[in-house]
Amino acid sequence: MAGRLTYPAFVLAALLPLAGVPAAVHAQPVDIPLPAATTTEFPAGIKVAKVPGGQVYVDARGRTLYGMDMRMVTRWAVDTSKYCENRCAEWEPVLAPADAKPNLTLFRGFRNPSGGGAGGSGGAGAGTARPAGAPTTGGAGAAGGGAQAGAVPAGVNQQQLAASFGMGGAPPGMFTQANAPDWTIVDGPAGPQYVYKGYSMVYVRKGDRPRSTQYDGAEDRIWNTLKFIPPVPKLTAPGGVGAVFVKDAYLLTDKDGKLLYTGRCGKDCAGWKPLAAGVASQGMGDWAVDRTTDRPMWLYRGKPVFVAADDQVASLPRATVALRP
Amino acid sequence: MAFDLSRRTALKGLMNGSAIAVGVPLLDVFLDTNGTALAATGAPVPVRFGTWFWGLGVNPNRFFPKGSGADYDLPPELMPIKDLQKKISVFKQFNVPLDGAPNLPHATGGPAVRTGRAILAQGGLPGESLDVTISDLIGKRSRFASLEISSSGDPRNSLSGRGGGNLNPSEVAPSQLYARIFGTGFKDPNSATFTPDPQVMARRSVLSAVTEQRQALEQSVGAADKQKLDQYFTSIRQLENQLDVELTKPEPLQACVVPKAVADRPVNAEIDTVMKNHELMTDLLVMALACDQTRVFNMMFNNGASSLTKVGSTITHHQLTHEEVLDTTLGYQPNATFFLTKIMEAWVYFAKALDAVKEGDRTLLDNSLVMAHSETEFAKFHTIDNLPVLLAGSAGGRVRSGICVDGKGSPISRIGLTVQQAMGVAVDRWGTKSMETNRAITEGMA
Amino acid sequence: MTRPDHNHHGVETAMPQPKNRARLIRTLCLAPLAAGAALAGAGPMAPGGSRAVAETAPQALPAPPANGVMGFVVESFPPPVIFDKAACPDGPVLRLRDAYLTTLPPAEAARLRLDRRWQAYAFGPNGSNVCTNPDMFDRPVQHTVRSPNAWGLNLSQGLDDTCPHEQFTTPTGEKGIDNQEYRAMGCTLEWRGVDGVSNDQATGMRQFHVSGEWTQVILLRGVDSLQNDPDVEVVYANTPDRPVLDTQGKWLRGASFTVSDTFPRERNVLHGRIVDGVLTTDPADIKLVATWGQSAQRDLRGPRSKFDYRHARLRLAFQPDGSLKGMLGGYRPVADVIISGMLGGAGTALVAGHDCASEMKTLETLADGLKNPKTGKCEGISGAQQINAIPAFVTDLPAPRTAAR
Amino acid sequence: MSLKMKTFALGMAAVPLAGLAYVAAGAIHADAAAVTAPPAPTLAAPLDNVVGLRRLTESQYRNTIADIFGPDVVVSGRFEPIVRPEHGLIAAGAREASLSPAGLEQYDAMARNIAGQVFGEAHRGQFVRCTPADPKQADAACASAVLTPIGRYLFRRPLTTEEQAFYVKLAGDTVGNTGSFYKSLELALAAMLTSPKFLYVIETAEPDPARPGQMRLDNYSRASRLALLLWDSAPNEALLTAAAQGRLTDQAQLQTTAAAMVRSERFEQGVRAFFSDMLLFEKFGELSKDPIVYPYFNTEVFNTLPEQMLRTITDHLVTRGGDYRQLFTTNRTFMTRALGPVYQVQVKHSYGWEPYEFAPGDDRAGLLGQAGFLALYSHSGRSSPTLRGRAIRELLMCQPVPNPPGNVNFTAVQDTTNKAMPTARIRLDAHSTDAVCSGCHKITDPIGLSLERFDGIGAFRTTENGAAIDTDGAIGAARFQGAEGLGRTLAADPQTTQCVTTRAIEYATGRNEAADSLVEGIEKGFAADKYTIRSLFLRVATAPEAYQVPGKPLDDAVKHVTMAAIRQGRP
Repeated sequence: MAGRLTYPAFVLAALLPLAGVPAAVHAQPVDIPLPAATTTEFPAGIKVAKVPGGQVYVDARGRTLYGMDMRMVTRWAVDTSKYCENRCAEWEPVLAPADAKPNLTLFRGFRNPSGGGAGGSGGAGAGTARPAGAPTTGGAGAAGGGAQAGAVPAGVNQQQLAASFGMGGAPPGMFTQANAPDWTIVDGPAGPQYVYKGYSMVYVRKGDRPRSTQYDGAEDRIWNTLKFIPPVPKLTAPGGVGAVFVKDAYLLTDKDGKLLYTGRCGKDCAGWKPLAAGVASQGMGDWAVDRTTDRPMWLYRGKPVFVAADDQVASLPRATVALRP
Repeated sequence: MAFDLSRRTALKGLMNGSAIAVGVPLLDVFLDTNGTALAATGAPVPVRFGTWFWGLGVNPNRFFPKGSGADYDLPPELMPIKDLQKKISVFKQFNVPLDGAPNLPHATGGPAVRTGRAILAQGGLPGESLDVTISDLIGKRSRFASLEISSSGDPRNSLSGRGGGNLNPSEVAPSQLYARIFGTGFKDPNSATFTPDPQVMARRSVLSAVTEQRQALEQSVGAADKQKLDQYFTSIRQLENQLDVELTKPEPLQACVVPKAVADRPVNAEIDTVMKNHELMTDLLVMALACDQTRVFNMMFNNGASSLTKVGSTITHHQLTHEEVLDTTLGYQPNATFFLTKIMEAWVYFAKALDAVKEGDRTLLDNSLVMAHSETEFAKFHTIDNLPVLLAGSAGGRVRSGICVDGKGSPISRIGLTVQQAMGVAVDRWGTKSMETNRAITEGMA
Repeated sequence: MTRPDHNHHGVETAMPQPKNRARLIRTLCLAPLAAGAALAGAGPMAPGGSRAVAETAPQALPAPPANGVMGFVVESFPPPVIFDKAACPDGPVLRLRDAYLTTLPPAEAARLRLDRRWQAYAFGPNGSNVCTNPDMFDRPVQHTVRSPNAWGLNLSQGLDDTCPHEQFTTPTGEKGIDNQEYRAMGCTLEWRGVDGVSNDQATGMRQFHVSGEWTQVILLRGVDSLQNDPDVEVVYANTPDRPVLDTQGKWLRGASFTVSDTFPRERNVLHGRIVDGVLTTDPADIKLVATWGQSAQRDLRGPRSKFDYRHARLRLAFQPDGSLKGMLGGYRPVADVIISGMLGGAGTALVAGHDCASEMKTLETLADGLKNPKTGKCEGISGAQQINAIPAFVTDLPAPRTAAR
Repeated sequence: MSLKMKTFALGMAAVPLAGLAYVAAGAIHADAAAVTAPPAPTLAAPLDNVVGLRRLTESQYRNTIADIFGPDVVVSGRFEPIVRPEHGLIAAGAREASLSPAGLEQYDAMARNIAGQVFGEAHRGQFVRCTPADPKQADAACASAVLTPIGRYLFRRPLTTEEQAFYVKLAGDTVGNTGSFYKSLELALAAMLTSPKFLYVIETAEPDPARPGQMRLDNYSRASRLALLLWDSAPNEALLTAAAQGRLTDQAQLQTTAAAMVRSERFEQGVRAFFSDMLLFEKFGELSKDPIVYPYFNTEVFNTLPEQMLRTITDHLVTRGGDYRQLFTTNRTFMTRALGPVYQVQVKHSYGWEPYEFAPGDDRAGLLGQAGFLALYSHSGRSSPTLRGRAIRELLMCQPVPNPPGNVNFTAVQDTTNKAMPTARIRLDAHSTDAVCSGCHKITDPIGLSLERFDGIGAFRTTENGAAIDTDGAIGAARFQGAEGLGRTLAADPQTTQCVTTRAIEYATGRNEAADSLVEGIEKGFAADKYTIRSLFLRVATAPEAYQVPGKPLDDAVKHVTMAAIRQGRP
């Protein structure tokens, strides 16, 4: 009631531009949030290079790596890993060692449920694996009530659907696309080929100049450069403190994703919101507690910590600096 | 026992404690404060909590009562519950605001009721389901923390879990359920030796230490403050008594009878098999509750995108809700509604089975709180506002039953909050974003 | 345990009169006659609808606000359907099962009525199916609208990238109407319903609007008169802000919306002029969000699918009660019309009974726009959506960002 | 229960408490020392001169836990509401509030939940710097090092040696059952959090040198009074140190400390708590409107109405340091997207609050034009001039209005659709003519009728049932038009500023019978400082009379010797 802001003081709409798109969408196209790399050991011959606007993966000869986004070609190829068979003439696959074993399970189209399985078309026979979690959506149909009212999933051949959702588990040693690590291998048209983050088959543009990113987003974003964002640093910090990658470095944020900064506030301290701490807390790692101020606040490496209005560096007050892990 | 207080004297202390100047009742008109959860013998009867889920919603204009409050009107689809109307409350006009998250067909409604959150991606739960929260509180001392059952044959059909991908799998076959409850490992509750819970013993010692402060404090305050401290220490005394009861051997359970074994049966989504399996497993569950093997249960009658079919037909219930066109004269889809009628029949069987077991002067249903809900309002369009929810039983007298509550468009998480508070969970806000609420349901009368 | 002894057919239900303003959805689907009228009443489509949307508005219009800025939020955005019996002489489009049975001799068809073999009709070689890969199948054209009447706009005049086709006339007599999408899809059960009345299409679209995933706003600037004004700037854009509804699901006026063009939302700036109370915009490309949740293969096309109208125009009539009623017309890439069905994959075919390959074939046959200069084939189809917009406060993007547009 | 536990429980003596004013206690203290060698917890004498017990309100409890353990420790549970005395503040009710068993059960659950988080894996590192020799065994030294500072913050004063020993022993003895040093710390902290010394603010007094034979609040009680009055939370480190050094009983240093606190950004929290109490914000909990009559009233509007009023108040009084009287005439407020449709105004941000100024014609005068106030004092399906008039009399002018008699026939007023009586003014005429009713309605309805152009949820309207609404109103002799007129009249009326002064004193002391001399003194200063809220609270926080213990002076300690049994306090 009094004082408790029942209405979220600031919900960072900017941070979640894609409220509609499921959060777990791994992607390299620029119009969807870019996930950070989870590892810094890359397959042989692959390294990272700086290009205007950030860093990209490149091959041994410095040519930028592009990912063919398998989710954009489902209409033209049932087995999306074979899309480039007699297509993509200007693109050269980045092949894994010849003896490498594929370790990524792909969605290879629906099979007629009534071909096997007892039960009605719903394939409701005992033991049919349905996607875990929500009660049997039986795969998904996008527009239930939309243009095609009724475009809604039946119990259609659940194993593939479960596999395609990355749930229902993949065979041992294999990954599903939804929870694939950075680098997996799939059996491509020209042999075992690398896939980045489960959805982007790795190619290089034939005759491409090093450090060029001119084909980023080609063919209606089927082809995107593989952008490198360093893995998120591990933090020993008070509850809720996180890090966000801005331009070229990670900056510390509070639990709502607002930037943390420090600086001398002189007399116009009024607008500065200190990062509140517990007076009984003895601090942790680089973080200590200043008990002399009206409200006990955090000190990071000895400097007082304040919370910015949002997640933009631009909105930091004058003569202050954002804190880095 | 160190305090050589037999249960009866401990409880007597509870009953005729000094006249307690009770402040404003903490709980509201809907949640009745003192609750009469005491069996005739004075021993508190365990209060149980459960959920009963059915897929593909209802025909809204034939299900929801027009009025609200006590003795509400019964439209055609709600008619089956008329014998138990006094013990079943109906909730209408409670919405599921998604704040822009996609309304994933048949996937968003269920988790919203159970976790007060909107799921962003297929599969799993966005947070801990309320039955697990309640089970953490009351399920610690019974053999099973909770029992999950699915009568349409799918072990993955479950809405109970701590969030993320892992869900408590459901038992699908009556024979397996029988083996799990009454097979090896079943101890007759009335004969087992009783070991007090060390955690409760530790808490008991802390409270007694606090009581020792009584003299020192009460001597140093004026008369007005002394009365307040009297009240405070009497409340401590009552808390001590509750812990004492937990530390003493429970009374024998009169209604507990070990049923005979159940034969193997086919398990599939044909409506008649499902109804029979549902009845068998309901009877087993009721006896498991009567023998205090578990105090939390989740029954999933059919799946979200229900795959129920009639014998020999190839068209699932789900397909009918989409494909079958509305019959303009009847105003609903007759074939799809056939399954809904069967579902309501199963629900009434379930509630009556609980109501048939006597526990002192009350029934097992009176000492339980069963939340029945679906995952959509009108399946043809996947609407999730005005999602149908029923509450059977009164949680040992803590909840008023037999009323229809009009949510007037407020978030459905209010029901989840009220249910958890009724079961004693210390929670004052629940749900996230637009579904975050601290308003439990107080208006007994709309 | 006595079983309730009623049999569900026996239960008689009087025709449910929505006396206490039952929820809009129930009104729509459960009092079909009223629904058709209610929906149609709001728009031009009442059978033999007297008042056309696009025709000149009645004279009694209030003066525009002093600063010439008017904001609206689009309350409903369905394709307009004329519910007359003569539209589909061949009957509604067949469900996949029935379409399969028609390919068999009658005796065989009767035998396999209840059998599941029809499901194989939805599948092709190595896992392809009619909805995910419609181009890999050759299916017959489905039943199309054969009546001369349809709502829509005259889009083709002055264009050189169109293909000849039979045009429509609106019930109010306007000729030269291009709306091949209506011709192709107008007989489907979703658009028309077996009894020619229930309009699931409109209800389905309404769900997406109400959830805020698709909300559209219209901002008019420089409006000097609602009767005649040669130069009006029209910002037709999306907003992440959810509409404000009452408990009956009716949209409330005077809510605030902020325009956003971050993916997947769009912002279109058009130039329009008002003649006799009807605002018409010059032809331009209009893009609007139409995210279809997500599909079986987590297909990225779900979030990326769009309302993508080329050579598109808005024609909206000012109403005395301050609202706007009218039409958006334009040429759409053929696949956009059934993208939601395609994302449903085999589920669309088996559960909803759509033969997406046959729908694609029909759309490609009737395609009448966006002619590909190299192949000479039309790859777009003319379409129209009906717009009802109510007054709202619309805040455009901050100035510096709009200048950059 | 193991034998060990039994001896522990019976042998346990009451917590020895610091300071003896009770002469016999000296004997007890000595005896106790003899019984067990170390300064074991004994039945030592009571706290010295406890003069008042005031229960923490919910916001004070939450702010205290956030200040002590950090904002990311979650407090979840339901607080037993403090009963508001007739025409009084909850702050006064807190002095009378007791704790029901159900209420204590919730406090116990919250205490264990908080203790679990504090000593759980995630936060343990911040609060336990020493490592126990064996995490399975008790470690008195480490337990004492952890619990003593925490106890000081929780009880708002240093633990006495006996208290320290008591809680350390408590932790030590529960290790057996819990099997973990950290779990036993949790139980000791939970015991502190359910102790009356935390749940109640215990006001202790000392002899008042200025008034021989009289008592005044001692330093630590003044620290608690200042922190709870000005910041709605427990005393922070600086205040506790000031109290330790005895600086708060020195009037000059009390003045400087309070002046600094009033300038701090935390003062806004105190002002919010004060006005939430003064304007009965707990009534927002049961606010509900008929969705057919008022479709614009939805869950988001319900959640944001109180916040809008609080932001309007704190922006005007604290941020701008404005004149309290202009709180009823200012056109500045804050809007959020959910409230836009109710006011039919444009809101530019999708999230959060943005400042908004009403145009002169909107007649939205300060607090009186706020939808929260207008909706709270209306019926579910119609507006109510009587309720609004009464609220203004009672809340803003401190003039109680008696309740209506039982047998009143409301039908005439309730029938809003009756064409013959289209506006509330006509419907209410019935009351102003009936002798029994007119007594009260004369003093409430004329005020409320000036706000009739705002309907039951505070939305603007010019007509009701087609008839134009006449908004002229009156307070006593003063006549005016609409909300702006009412606002100006209220601002000019001395009752308004006197009312807030008496309420502030009642809020600080928890008693609503402040001496008139005190009220006038403070009101004169308040006026001199152009009625800024900082000046009012500073004067209330530093007025010596506020710290004097009222009532008959405590006679000197009992001189005669009492029986040993009574002396040792055995029942």
